[in-house]
Amino acid sequence: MSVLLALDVGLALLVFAVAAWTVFAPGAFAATVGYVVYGLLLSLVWIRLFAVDVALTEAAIGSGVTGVLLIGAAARLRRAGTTTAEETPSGSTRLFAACLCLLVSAALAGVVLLLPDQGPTLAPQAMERLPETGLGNPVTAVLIAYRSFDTVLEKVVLVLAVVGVWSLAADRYWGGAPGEARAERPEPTLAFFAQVLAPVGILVGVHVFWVGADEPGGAFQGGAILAAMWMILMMARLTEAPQSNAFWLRLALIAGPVVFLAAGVAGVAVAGGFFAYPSGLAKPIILFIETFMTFTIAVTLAMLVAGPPRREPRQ
Amino acid sequence: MSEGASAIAATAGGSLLPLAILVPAAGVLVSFLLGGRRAERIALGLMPVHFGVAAAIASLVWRSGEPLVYVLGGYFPPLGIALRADGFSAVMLVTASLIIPAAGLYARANFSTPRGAAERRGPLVVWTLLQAVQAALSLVFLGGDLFNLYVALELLTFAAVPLVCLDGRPETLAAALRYLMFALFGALFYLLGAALLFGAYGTLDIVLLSQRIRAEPAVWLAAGLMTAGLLAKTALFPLHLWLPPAHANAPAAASAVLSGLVVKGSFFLIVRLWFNVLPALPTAVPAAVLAALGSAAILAGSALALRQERLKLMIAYSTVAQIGYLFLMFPLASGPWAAEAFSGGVMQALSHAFAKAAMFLSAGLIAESLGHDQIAGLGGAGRAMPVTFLALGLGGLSLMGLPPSGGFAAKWLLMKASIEAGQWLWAVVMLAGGLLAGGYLYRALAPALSGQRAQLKSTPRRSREGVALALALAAVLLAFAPPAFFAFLQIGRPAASVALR
Amino acid sequence: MTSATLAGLIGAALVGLGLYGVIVDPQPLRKILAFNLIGSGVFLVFGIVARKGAAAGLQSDPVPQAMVITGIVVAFAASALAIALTLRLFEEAGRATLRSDAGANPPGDGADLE
Amino acid sequence: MSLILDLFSVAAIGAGVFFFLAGTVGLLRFPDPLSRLHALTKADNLGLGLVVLGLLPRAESLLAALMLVAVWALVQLAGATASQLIGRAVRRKGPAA
Repeated sequence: MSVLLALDVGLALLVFAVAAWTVFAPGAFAATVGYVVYGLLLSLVWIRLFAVDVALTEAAIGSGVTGVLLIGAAARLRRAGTTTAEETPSGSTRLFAACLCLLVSAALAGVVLLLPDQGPTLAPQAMERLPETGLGNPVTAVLIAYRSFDTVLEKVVLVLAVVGVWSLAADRYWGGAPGEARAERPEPTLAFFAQVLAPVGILVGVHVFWVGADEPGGAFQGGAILAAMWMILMMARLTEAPQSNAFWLRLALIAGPVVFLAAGVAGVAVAGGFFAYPSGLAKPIILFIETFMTFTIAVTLAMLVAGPPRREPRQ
Repeated sequence: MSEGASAIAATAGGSLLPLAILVPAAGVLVSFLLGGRRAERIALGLMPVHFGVAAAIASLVWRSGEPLVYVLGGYFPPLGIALRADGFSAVMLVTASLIIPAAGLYARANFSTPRGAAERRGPLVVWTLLQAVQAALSLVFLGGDLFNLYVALELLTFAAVPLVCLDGRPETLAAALRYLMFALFGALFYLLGAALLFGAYGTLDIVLLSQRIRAEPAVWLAAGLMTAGLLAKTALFPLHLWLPPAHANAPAAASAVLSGLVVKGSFFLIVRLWFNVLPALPTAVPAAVLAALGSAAILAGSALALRQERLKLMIAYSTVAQIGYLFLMFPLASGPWAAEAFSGGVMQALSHAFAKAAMFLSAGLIAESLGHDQIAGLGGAGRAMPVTFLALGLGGLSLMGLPPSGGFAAKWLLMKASIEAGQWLWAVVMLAGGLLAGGYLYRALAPALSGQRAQLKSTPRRSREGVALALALAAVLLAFAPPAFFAFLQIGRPAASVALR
Repeated sequence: MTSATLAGLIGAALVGLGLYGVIVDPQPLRKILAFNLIGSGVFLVFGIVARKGAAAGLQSDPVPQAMVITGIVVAFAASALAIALTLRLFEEAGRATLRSDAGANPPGDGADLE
Repeated sequence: MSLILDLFSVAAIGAGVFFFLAGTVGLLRFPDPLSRLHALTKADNLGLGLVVLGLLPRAESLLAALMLVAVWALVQLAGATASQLIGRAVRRKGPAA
């Protein structure tokens, strides 16, 4: 036990040190790389909290996909040399901010220490109603059944994020594909890598989604892995980014929430209420919804990383 | 526990509540899929449906005299999520379902797609996001679970931010980015508070929390964090810096929705938090702090509005001031005058929503017709476009708090409550704010109504002037709200039920 | 001191650290990183709450876990929008700062009183 | 039998950790990108390989063992690709970077 505690303390210090690096590192690019490392360490913390579903999500989305997004942006800003000549706040502002932040952290730490060892919990109720859903993983049950309203609206948030990112395109590029058209030949090493990795990765992504019904995993984690595979294929130039006015792309971006919404409304007819599942059929319906959600999450994450359209649309 | 059970159990007609959220949400998705001309058709077609649902909800609340409740999926709180509509939420819902279609009708002139034309950026973004604002606000007004309300806050952010920088100029991009940062800060601090409450009580359902909450450190910290976060999103002084550039640079239809409705969303949640979640806390000190910040907002916002050169910026700074009035209801929330103060605060939210929407739409028409919105260059414009300036002036009545206007009713109720409570300071601040508002409105309107008839680049369309005028008239008509309306606002107000018991 | 409490304390520290970065660092990209630090700190507070709710044969309460998963996805979407805004701002203005003079007025109209 | 397997695990994982440590020291101390890469690939190939080897006898099922090997193989693939790409970038920009 004490060995584990020592490891925990070490992990905690490491997480804090890397987090401090992302705030205080001299260059923006170095800070961004630090953030990706931080995300990976954080997923270890989540394992230590026995929250494997969260650990997978943190590694896949919090560190992985977010990391690609941030590093891409940092590289573009660095190439353009914006990190110089930024005005920094005065010493007194910094001191004031530091005091404020210390106060917030201290208050929060105090409250955290006051939390009882056995806190209030919804775990028994979640387990009690688990058989109705036919699922084995209670976290998936919360996401898709008990609190499905959160999840479906969060899917709408993702669609809005795509609209928001695309809204930053120049007018002449509207409907076009994201990413600049590059003349240079694709990197052969990267192409080889993508060709080998993509089939394996797609298999893993589908697997993670599929086992999510009963074990750690699910639509978010599987979808993020699938998104990564598509991003690698696009980076290797084995496939082109799609046009933002393509009907199939729009359909892919909304399929998950639309199917989820439709199933929720159908619940009124077949199960007596919005977002209710008919008894006995819950699991097949949930898996049907999750299939579309995984697909939509994969496409959405990749499109959010790709950014606004930057090429004129082909007609 | 029986009291809690009855507050959670679904009520007849409750299934309208999810519809108020799902109709615009489905509209967002389908508009995005079909795009182009059809996005506009869907948005404008669904808005009357949403109004119908909102009106039905309001009438059900009115007839039953009790909050409407719906439990999603048959999973009762604390495990699942409930939606609730009381008098306040029903009124806000109806207001949103009136103002957003008005902004939509106004926006048609700028953002319609001709038959057979290719999809353009502006129209698609505007028509999907207007519906998104509607879905988000409906959820804010109806949500009964603090985490579900976090999702609502994020929906609101993602719907509102891209509207700010639609024209893509650097200054609007910077304004949008700053707005996004304040909104993210707000949402994260709100979520942190929710985490602490869940840790302490094992639920985020508002009714269940209100029964369990006691004054202890975790609750105080949670309340502080959530309030700070929501204040940043509401742009209460001194967290108001993001608002004027964001609201003043958006397209007029979007400004109307942002200034009239979106800031009310997070204000609504502050009211929910202190009145419905935390009634067990002794609130004298936090309420005094909120009201003090509100007073500072009234004075500083009005003073800054006086010094603006541009009409839209002046209107945006006046939003900073008018938000301040909303917070004067907090120190007056207990005692025999509590109902008056609550009605006053709600009335201020409603009348400002209509008045400010009317003013931003008018300002948009003025800017389009003159080619600029410099206050110094407004001379004689009032003669050239009288209806537009009538809408602007009638909206201004509410801001000043002059009769007859909803703003007058609101400020009268608040002032009466503060005098009855012996808290004179707030009454003095309100008077000063009214005078300052008179000052900045006079500065804009006086030259416009005098001098030579100005030369217009284009005359505004009758229908668009009509929309602005209708909104301004709604703000005026609120002054004639019957007593029954104020009784309606009290339905489901926790302090009211405590007092009755 | 359990590993859960330790994670909660790290969460508290991360919130403060991130808040400092958000307030002090002038570059939007660094602010976005700092926001993500605050976010993960908040999620860790949910994490300790979940861990302390271990019951019914589960090592961790599934409800707050699900909330964290939702939160991580929303945080990613927010980062994506913020990054897109930053890059576009940089393209248009040749710089990516949030100086207040980048605020309200069109050129030649200098009465912004922030 | 189990003692021998335990000893084998300890020895293999210990050796793996040593290679990781050596690789990290190399990453921090070596002067230019190419030699740093050289140090890193040792950690990836040998270090992870030995750790996986040490864990194999403890795998609960054949599938778990196969997954462990797959993890090692994927890291090999990613490491080799990343080294190639970094190497090329260094050559394009010159070793000073």
